[in-house]
Amino acid sequence: MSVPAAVGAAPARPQADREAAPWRRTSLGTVGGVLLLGLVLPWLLVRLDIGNFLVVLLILFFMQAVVAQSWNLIMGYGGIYSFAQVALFAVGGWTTGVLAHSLGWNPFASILFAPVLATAAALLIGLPTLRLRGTYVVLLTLAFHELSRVFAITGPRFISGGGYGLTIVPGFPLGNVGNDQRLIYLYYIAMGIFSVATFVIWRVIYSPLGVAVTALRDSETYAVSRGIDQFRVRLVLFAISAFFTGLAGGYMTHYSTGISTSVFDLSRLIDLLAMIVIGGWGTFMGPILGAGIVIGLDQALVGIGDFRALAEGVIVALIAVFAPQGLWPTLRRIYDRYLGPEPEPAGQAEADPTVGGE
Amino acid sequence: MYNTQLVQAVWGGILFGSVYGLMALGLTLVWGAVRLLNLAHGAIFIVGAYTAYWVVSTLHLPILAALPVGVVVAATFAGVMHVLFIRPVIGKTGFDNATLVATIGLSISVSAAALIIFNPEYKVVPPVLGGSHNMVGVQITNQGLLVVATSLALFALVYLFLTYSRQGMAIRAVSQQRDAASLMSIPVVRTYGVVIAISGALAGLAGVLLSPFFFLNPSSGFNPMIQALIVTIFGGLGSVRGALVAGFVLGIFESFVEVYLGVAWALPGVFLLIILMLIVRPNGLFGIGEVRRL
Amino acid sequence: MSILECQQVSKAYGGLLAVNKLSFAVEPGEVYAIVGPNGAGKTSLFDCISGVSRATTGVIRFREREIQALRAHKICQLGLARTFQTTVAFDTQTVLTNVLVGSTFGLAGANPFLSFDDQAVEAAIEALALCGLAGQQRALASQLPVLARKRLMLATALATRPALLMLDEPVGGLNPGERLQMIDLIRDVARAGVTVLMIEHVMKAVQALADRILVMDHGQEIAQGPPATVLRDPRVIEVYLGMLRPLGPDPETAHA
Amino acid sequence: MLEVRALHAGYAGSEVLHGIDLRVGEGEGVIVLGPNGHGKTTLLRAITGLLGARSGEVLFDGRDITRWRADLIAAAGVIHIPQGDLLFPEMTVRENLLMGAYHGPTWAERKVRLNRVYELFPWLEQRAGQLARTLSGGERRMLALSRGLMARARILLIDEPSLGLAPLATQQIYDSIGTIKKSGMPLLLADENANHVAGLADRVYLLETGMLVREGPAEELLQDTALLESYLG
Repeated sequence: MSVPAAVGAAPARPQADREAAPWRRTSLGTVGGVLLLGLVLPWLLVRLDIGNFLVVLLILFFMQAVVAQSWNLIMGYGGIYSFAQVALFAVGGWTTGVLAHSLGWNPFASILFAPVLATAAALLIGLPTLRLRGTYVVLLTLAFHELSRVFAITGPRFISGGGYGLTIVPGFPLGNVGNDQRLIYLYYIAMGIFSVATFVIWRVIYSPLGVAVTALRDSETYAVSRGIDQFRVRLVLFAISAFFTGLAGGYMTHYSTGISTSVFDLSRLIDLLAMIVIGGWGTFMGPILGAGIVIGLDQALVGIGDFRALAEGVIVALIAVFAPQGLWPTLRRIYDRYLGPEPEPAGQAEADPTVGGE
Repeated sequence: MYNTQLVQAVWGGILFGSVYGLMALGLTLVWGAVRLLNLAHGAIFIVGAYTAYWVVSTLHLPILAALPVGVVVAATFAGVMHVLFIRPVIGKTGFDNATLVATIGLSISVSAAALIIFNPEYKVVPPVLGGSHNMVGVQITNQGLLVVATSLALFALVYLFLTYSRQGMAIRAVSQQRDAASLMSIPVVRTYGVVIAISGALAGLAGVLLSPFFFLNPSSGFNPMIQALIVTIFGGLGSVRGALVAGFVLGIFESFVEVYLGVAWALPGVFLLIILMLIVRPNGLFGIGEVRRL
Repeated sequence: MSILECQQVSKAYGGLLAVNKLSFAVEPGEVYAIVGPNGAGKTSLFDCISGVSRATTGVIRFREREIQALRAHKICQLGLARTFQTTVAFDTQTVLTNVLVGSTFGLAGANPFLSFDDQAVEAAIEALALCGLAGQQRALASQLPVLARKRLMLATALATRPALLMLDEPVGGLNPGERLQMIDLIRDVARAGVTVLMIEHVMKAVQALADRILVMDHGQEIAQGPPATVLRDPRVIEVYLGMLRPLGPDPETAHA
Repeated sequence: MLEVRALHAGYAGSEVLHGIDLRVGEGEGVIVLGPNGHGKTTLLRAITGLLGARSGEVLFDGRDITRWRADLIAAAGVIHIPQGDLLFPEMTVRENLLMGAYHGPTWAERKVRLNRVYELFPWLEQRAGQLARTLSGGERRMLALSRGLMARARILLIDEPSLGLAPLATQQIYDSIGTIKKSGMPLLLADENANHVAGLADRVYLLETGMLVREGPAEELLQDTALLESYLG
């Protein structure tokens, strides 16, 4: 029983306003260009004397960005305060670590199980979380974080490796190639994971699923009464976020041939949080930008040692309070308003003449 | 032999219960009044503890002098946190998000600062009361008795303060109807500051009293924070009575698990309990959901 | 056969019975209004029917199917859409995206996850045009004035192609001019064949639109029937209309 | 006593008050009449600081209180009985009343003021230990009114005293406002309902879509039923 438009002839048939639509068309040129640059970059960098160091930094950037994006999907877009991200990263890491180390599997095979188990774990803690609100979710997910940490430290020998984590995990078998060559292969694997994750997350955000997620965040009762099944939508979101976080965990275990229980430390949590908060809470580019800025900052501030965590904590606190949309969007808004070019004519927010006198 | 285990479990339960209660009281007060989840509560705990340690070790003053200093410094830290990070977002839409992230950031900075100033080794904070008694093979320390007494006394004090004093009633009024409180000439923002400072003092006191029980290090604020969070939510957000009862329920549960199942299972046991509780009764013992007031 | 039927529906909050054994039925195509003083249980009834909360007792049948136990999103997909007393919107989203939520998720069997299908966009544009918002698609919902937000909420409901539209105080908080526009809009929707179930206590709007009226107080029915007879019922006048009678000699309508 | 000059106020996105000029003299009872949703509540909330004024001035005893914080305005004696009572639900009747006398100097004499309110409304004393949320609509409105009287009010602003009340409770409320008026307390009453306010008002303002359209002595305006009929809908 649709609502025929027989009601008063609407003048010309109004069209969907591209600008207002929740779907985005990106120019293939830019994406292609970036990919190309990514592919070529390691070959150039390796030539420089500090090149290897830069490639290592880029690998770190790729993995941190994947985890930050996945967490932002849940917290920024979904409005669900989950602190389980680091634990899911660890689940992925331990899964592939144990399979490769204790059962002797080929890392390329075992890594596939990392995201699977991480997703399973996420659905396990996701189910109870869906019935809870705000504060309780913080507690439940922090409890999961603590449980995983305690299990990793005091668990059975082949898991805990004596309390400090798995120390001798086989790296990716890339054949006997020179050091630079090996690094470049590792770089490509990391870039591959990053690109797939970024594409999937981009596709999710600008799709009905993404719209449903933000609708639930803005007003759950209203969203549910317009046909959105909150459990299904949020579970899918949890699964996608955990999948890539687990994958990144798996990769890092083989990249650094081991995973230590220090992964559970609070400083890891603050790094990720800083990336999202600095880059822009609940935006697509935010966590990626944030990852770059935070890693850059880490390197620049490495000289001041422990002061880095002190500075980072205060910076994150200040940004969260005084620039809630994130440092980057705020800077850009200041730039647009004061220094930027004349803004294009205001959107048609004023009354629509065809409607008849307001 | 049999009843030594039982006595150990019961005494452990009472002691843990008081410890958890003491930690959760401040957190419950702030949630009830300001609807703020103060994840920096654990950090303020070690601010109090390290201050007391510094007074004793550097100024060579007795712990009895260090106790009040620790409490005051912790309360001041909480006050400054209120002015810089809480007040600017009161009443704003992004309040929950901003304060959650800000308090986490601060707790990281505090443990980093402790690392820099006091380096990572474990520090020993002397107990206020030395000595202990032996009952059926179970060692009951005077400090333990002091903690139990202080915890119960503070709960009573806070309850009386909230129920009968002018400032206490004002805090409850603000937590229930902010606009109406302003119309009664109650300065809402300053009342928030008072509550946060009081909760800071409570956390500081807990820090000084409880440090002798475990070794003080820069990250020893995290566990009490988690325990306080569990007790607060288990007791029903914002319910002072709930926090007291929940503290003892969880304390006794953990103590019995520890005595009969082994220490390794204590913490996981508590977490499993809380996860089950959140699923079955998400609003806690006394809570009626997120809306619970003092 | 009636499109919506409530039998002995009750809703209790703690000890208080917000809705007390209420029975009524709405016929297809009619405009059925529920009136009553504040706190009479009208919104609680709406919450039970729309699945936002669960009825304590009683049966609710929508197009011969029992819905009192279904979740809200299921009920919406069956063709029952509601608006809310407080004008709510997805504030961080554009007007077009707000309506797309209704047109994409509001239909049974709609489980679009990765792409918006053309029908959904078409239905959204249609609903926007009907509610006069076609020109403001780009505006963010949070920037709209009160009347536009009410229209937007109506548009997202219409976008789900409902058979029954439930309106919770559609003209509340509007000035007389805006009120007339909203009444016309509701009349257009009703004329397009959508059954309307409305809560309202602005008598002008009720008299202008309602085919039948149910008067409620303290969760119970006081009177039911066409406006002409109900407004003369002495019980109704005593409980409800008494408060709103303007000063001086009673105008002839309120007299028995 | 209280003067409002060219007051503009509103909420995000939409302005509700488009320039209001109004005054309340010593011991005067003033009524602002207007249908639901035209800015009556916005007007009172702007005067008592719950809502920031966009432009214009609010003067009390000659002092410009436009930018003052709500609690400071209340401390100066501008006492506002808000729409929908806004009681403290989990606090007892007695505690709600005591909060009315929170302001420093008043708190000292709270016992005296409490007894005076108990004399005015004896049933309050019997219900002293009951939680506010358990009261009925009329009782809640009476408690809100009495809570306002606990303060050292120099002017009382009362928002829609009869909203959503059964006729019996409505009559009681207006009778008690009448006794307050007789005690010489200046009043600014915002109401939708014209037929109870006859005895209370010296002057009446008619408010429509955020603008004052008529002002005049109560006797003259309140008799003009045709005007009120078309106006109040």
